[in-house]
Amino acid sequence: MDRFIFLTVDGLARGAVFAAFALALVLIWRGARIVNFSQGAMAAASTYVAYSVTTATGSYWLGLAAAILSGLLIGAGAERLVMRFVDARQPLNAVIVALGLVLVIQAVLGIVYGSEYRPMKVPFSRTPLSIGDQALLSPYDLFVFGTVVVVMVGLGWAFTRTDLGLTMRAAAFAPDMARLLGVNVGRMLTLSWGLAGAVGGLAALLVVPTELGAHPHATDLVFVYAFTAAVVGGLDSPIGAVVGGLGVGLVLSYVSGYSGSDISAVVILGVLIGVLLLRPSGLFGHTSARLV
Amino acid sequence: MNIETHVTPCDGSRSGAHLTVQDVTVQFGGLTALSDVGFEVRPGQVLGVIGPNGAGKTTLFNVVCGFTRPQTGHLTLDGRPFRPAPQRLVRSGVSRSLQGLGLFPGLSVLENIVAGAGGAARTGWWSGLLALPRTDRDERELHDRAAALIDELGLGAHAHAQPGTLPYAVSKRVALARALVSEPRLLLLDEPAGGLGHDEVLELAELIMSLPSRGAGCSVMLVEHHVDLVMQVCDELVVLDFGRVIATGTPAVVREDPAVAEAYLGAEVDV
Amino acid sequence: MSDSLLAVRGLTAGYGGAPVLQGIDLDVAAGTIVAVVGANGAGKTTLLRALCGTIPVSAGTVTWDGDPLRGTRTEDLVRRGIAHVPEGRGVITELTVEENLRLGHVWRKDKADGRRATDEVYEMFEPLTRRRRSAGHQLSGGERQMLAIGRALVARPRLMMLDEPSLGLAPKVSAQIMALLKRRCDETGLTVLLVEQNVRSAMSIADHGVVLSLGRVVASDSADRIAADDDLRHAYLGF
Amino acid sequence: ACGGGSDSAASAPGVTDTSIVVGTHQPLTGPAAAGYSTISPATKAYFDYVNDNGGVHGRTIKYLVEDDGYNPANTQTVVRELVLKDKVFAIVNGLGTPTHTGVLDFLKTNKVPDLFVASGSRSWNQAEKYPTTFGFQADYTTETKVQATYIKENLADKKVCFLGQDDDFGQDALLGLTQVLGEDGVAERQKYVTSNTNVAPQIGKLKAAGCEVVSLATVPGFTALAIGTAARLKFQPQWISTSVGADYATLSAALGEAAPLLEGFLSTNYLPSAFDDSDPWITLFKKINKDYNGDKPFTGNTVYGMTVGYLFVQALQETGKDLTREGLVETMESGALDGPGLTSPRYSKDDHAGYGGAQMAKVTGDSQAYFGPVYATDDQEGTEVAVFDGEATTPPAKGIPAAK
Amino acid sequence: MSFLSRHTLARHTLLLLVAAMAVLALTYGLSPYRNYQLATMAAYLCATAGLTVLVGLSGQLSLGHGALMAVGAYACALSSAELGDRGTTGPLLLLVPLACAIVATAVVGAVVGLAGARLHGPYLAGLTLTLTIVVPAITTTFADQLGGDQGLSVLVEPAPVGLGATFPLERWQAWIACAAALLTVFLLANLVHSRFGREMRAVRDDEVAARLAGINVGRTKVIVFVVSAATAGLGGGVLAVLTQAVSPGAFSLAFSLFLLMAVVIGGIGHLAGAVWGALLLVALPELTGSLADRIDASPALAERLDGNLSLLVFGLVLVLVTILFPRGIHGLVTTAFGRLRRRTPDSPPGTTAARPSTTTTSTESIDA
Ligand SMILES: Nc1ncnc2c1ncn2[C@@H]1O[C@H](COP(=O)(O)OP(=O)(O)OP(=O)(O)O)[C@@H](O)[C@H]1O
Ligand SMILES: Nc1ncnc2c1ncn2[C@@H]1O[C@H](COP(=O)(O)OP(=O)(O)OP(=O)(O)O)[C@@H](O)[C@H]1O
Ligand SMILES: [Mg+2]
Ligand SMILES: [Mg+2]
Repeated sequence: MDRFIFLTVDGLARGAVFAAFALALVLIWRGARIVNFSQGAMAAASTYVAYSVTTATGSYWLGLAAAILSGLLIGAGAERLVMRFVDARQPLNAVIVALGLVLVIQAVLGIVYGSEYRPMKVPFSRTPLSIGDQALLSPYDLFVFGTVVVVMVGLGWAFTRTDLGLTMRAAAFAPDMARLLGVNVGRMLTLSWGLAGAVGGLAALLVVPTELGAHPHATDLVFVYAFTAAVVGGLDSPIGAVVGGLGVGLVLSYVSGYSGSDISAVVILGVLIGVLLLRPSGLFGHTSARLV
Repeated sequence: MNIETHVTPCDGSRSGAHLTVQDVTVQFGGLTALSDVGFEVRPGQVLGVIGPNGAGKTTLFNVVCGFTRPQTGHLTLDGRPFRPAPQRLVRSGVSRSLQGLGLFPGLSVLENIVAGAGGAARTGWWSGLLALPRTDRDERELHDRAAALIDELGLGAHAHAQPGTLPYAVSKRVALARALVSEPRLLLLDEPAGGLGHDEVLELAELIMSLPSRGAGCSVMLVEHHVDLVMQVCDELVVLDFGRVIATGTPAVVREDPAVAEAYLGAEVDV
Repeated sequence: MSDSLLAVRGLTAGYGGAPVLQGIDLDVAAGTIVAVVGANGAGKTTLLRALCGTIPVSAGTVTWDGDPLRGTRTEDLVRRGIAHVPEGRGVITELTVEENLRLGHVWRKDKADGRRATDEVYEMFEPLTRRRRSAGHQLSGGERQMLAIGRALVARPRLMMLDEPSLGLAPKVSAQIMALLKRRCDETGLTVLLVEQNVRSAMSIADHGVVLSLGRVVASDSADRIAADDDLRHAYLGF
Repeated sequence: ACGGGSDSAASAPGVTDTSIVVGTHQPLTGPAAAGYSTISPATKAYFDYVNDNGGVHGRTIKYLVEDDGYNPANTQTVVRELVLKDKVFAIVNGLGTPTHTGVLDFLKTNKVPDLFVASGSRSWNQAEKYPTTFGFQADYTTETKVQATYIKENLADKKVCFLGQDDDFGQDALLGLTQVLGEDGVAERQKYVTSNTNVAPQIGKLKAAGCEVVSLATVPGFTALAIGTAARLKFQPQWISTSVGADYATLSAALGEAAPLLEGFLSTNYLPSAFDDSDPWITLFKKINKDYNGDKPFTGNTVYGMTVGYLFVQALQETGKDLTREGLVETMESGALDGPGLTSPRYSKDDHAGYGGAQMAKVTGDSQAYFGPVYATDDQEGTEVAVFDGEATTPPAKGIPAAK
Repeated sequence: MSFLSRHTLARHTLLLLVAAMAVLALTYGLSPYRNYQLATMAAYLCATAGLTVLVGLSGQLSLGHGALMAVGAYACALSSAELGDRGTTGPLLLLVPLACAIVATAVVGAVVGLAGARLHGPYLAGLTLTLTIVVPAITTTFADQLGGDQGLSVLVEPAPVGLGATFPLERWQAWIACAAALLTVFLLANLVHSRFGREMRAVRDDEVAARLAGINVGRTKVIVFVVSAATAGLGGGVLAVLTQAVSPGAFSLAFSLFLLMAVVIGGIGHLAGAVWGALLLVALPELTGSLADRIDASPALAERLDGNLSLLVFGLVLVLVTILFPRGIHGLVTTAFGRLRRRTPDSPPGTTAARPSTTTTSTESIDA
């Protein structure tokens, strides 16, 4: 039982960062209708910025601000300078350009920072608080949870309740029509990318310190798990992203804890297939689309 | 899900009806789109289904096509119970055009029409893989059929155009051709006249009226808001309102029905 | 002709290949309804698209309220008072009815009036009231058309461009809409550029009629006279 | 050398009167680049040093380093490029078990000398099957046998556990432990995969089992993760790591502020310690690092890379002016090489493994230093772990092996 | 001419023979290393051809074709080891493992295709993406059979003695691989030009309309997936034979993504595009690598530039090519070719190279 609680808590802590990252994917999917394969690399770049700032100033919080800000700029820049010129009639081209960006960003990071892992600071202790003999969440885990919840609620609110969110969605779903309705589609896309970059940067800054540290490839696997999480949850749904993220975190934790981490990927695939067979658009996706 | 037409004969009554719809009810969440709808289509008949927007006409078509499973009620086709599935429709001799266009944008006009004839092909995918000569023969037959229809509907000039570049009326005709090329015995037309000009509507009317005498004899179900056309071509009308049948009968009878005028035609419209 | 709200001179536009529209001249006076009719493929839809800047214009000028319109980005048209209900409706099917309507007036400063206009739309199109929270893709064809028209109305435009508004609507509803447009013109000075297949009903409310054929204006006259001109009808409108 | 008559020096691929071209495959990019991308520059620096000092038998060494990103498919391509297109004379220090395994057959078919493979796998020691392939590192099993011997003698009553990578690295390492401590000697065994950077479940299990000594067969990143995670879980066993994941400079950088956790960290190694300024080899390598390697941080990897360079130059010198591939392989098997290691490489006719021994090292303060005896053994079940009785070599004059 | 335009099999067989002769001649002109590259390209072509049909024509996005190649490669390795144990030699030792690769991958493809038939866009992408991370997991879980990280070696016979003692192995490998690739392209070309090819494009464009046209959407999708998987499996098997080794690291996520890039940049939905894509997969890394090698830098900088610089160039090329030539190299070539043709006065108007040849049969009958 102790072990179960331990694994649950550990899995949730881990899942929270997948969730944060999945939120960034959801954001861009809702705002631009593409799966941003360069999200991971963009976020890795933001963590390096945070790393540099924190190293230079000694302040975690300045680094955090730098990560968010640089994420915003990188995301918006990617849209304005690159993605905008991609032929929208070829749906896959955006994916390919994003993959090209991954190579470019990782190569630049490798050239600038080298290929060594750079350890990163955390603002709160990672030693778990315990009740009795049972180790529970650490202050840092709570910080991650809090951030993820704030981002999720914020995004959900912004998308469904605010005019800006509405215009962003309209621009994503039907750019031509949105334009006729007075939506500045280009600006909305830039904004979506910028926001997604910021959320991605934030998410990466939450996860990288718990792993090996900043590295051009530090977010590769996180991206894969976060993408899986977003798909499980339904790419359109912030809540889905969080549920999916926590789910993936728990599965990884239970499988490594009870069986051995080698088959965790297989179990993830199993879960994914199971969910998609029952709900082809993810747990929180709309399924009742009228066909005719 | 895909249960094919049952072969068990339905309690003897092999009536004259081609298609019967009995007690069909469809609900979407709290909304009742169809409630206890029943009627029949006789061979060679053109049956018009009219009614206000959102009355359930398209939903009714969806039930007949198997896109929507009704909560209650059942269908028969040629006297046998009919559990429709969209991809088997063509083989049951039923064909449908969509309310929009529903053309394949990446296929040329010719290919669009040939695609509708696929049900008649005799060779499987793996003969295609090996490019056996019989697939060539098969393809030629399908193409010949499509070509004949293209001639008939005057689409020759557009055979190799992409649907996206065509005038709306031409696209509509392509969609009609694709529904016709499978030589259906029951054709469901969902607003075929939408967006058509006066001439085109007249041509369409003539075409629809010629359908019952086409090939093995084709019955038609027509959903249309173009009242002139409906009154001209239909042998019988079913009027839906809020998912309920509020009137049936010949055009002349229905036109005089005050309920229909109130719900659908509107007072001041002279038709 | 300086009194016209929208003045088009020598407009030439198309889709890459040969131009579809060839030197269109058109005037729309404020507070009137101008109906553009013509056979299928005449270029009516293309005309509206060119006016909105969704397809490139190769020659000609468009003046809106005295200022040139070319160079205005599509997304700024609404703010200048031009609303367009495109062919094929353009309901954003992933958004709900409410959201679609909200989108119609998000850009407006006067939120209260936006809400008022929305309520008016619900009043007018009763089926939409029942379906407020339904996603656009759940609507029937006619319901979508209502939504598209309603969404243009909540913007309180000075000029409404409608591409076949009666498409897919029950006769009663389409008559209602025509009546409504007429009423708005008379009461609030709305200007309407109406593209319609149904020549009779279009001409019945229009002040002015324009007949297009093969991308050219072949007749432009008062609606009554267009409707009465048998030669014209036979030659270009087919009846 | 005694190469066949037709194999004159000029006809050996990659060899001219003035130059020798050799190549390698290394992960310079990609996730595995961390920790490895500094090795080949060190080797190259040593070669440059030798070239500037007259080369080997009048020939300069050209070292072609190809990036394979630790991806076996790329390795296939780049090694073929080296052999077929660039016509290298030999492959030197190709890095990685999965990557290099894939090209063994190809190198054998083309009779390319395949020296000093950079991995502690036991696969390189198959003289029968792959006659031109030679290992370099003390294999993982050898290292853990030395660890186990230390545990037996100094931590006898402690509960010993194991955390290892879920591949041959972990398996071979575990094998060494159990050979010495017996199957029951290792109480809890946990594995991790590099694709899952959360090792808390495994560490939790080790803690729950009450482990007191944990032997690690981990790459540096995961050594740091394991130590960091354990500290969070208030679990501080005696860690003993194989050389792969024990470089102090790398670990303390990875742990950042948590570096003090490394105090008392035990490990095994078979090369001179980069911290040991009194070692003449280190003095030599530091000088070369300064002059030929841009004075980059001097780490265990630098020592590793330069040792490889030294051994290769020595092999060339021993083979003589008349250089052939057969001749080089014969030199290797002659057992003439004696590089900077704690023991000498054990190459012989039927032993193609590398260093056959190791010594314990401990982190105290800011450095990692050897203590206790050097042990020699091999990977075989029966072989005892004995105190090495040979003498440590010292660098020759100028630091370049003498010609034969 | 009209005989050929009426008989797909004859036309495609003729093309196949011409291509085979050309390749044969080519292999004699190439150095061993170039022959090896040709062989690798051919192995990739098996996979890219199947992938371009799957993604471009049936509209199913697979990010896991690398994993499917892995299945083929492992099936090939395991079956060749089994045959080796039984003492099989000669052509059987080559053909049976390749057949096993095809069958095993087709089975896996059927399972994935069934699971994915109802999925769209990113959801299918997510499912197939996960496949790539499952490959290493499975190989470590069944390390005893699959060799873990280190993988397996593949038993391959040298070139037949009949070809002479000095016959380069690489040329023999190029023959094997090109034979497989030509066969794949031949069969896929047949399929694409058949009714089934039209049906999968219909499914891609509009599933509802496709169902109404009598097309079984689910079945069509699954069949395309199986066919595409089978070709990927063959590609994987051939790759295993070429390299005599298989290991999970060779079939990483990045590799799967590169396959997708290759088909998009080559020109998605066209078999010719798949050829361009396969060529790029082989040539681009080498080109960017040699470009980057030109740069001389200090040791400290060189260490960082090494490898990274060529990645940078590679990434930039991908981005630029995709933006500048949105229809890929194939699109570029056909446009250029079309322009050239338009300038020649005697070419019939309105014919473009992109039009499927089956339609030409009835063009005349309609226009007449
Ligand atoms: N899948 C669905 N989910 C929810 N509501 C639906 C769905 N399909 C149809 N409806 C609703 O059911 C009612 C009937 O729709 P239907 O499309 O059948 O109308 P219709 O008679 O074809 O109208 P129109 O003439 O406007 O095309 C409408 O109110 C519609 O919004
Ligand atoms: N996207 C397009 N690409 C190329 N050509 C087009 C495109 N859209 C329309 N056309 C062509 O432009 C011409 C005019 O079309 P348009 O849609 O403006 O006609 P319309 O008068 O609106 O007809 P309808 O009454 O059928 O809607 C037609 O010949 C049509 O084929
Ligand atoms: Mg309808
Ligand atoms: Mg139009």
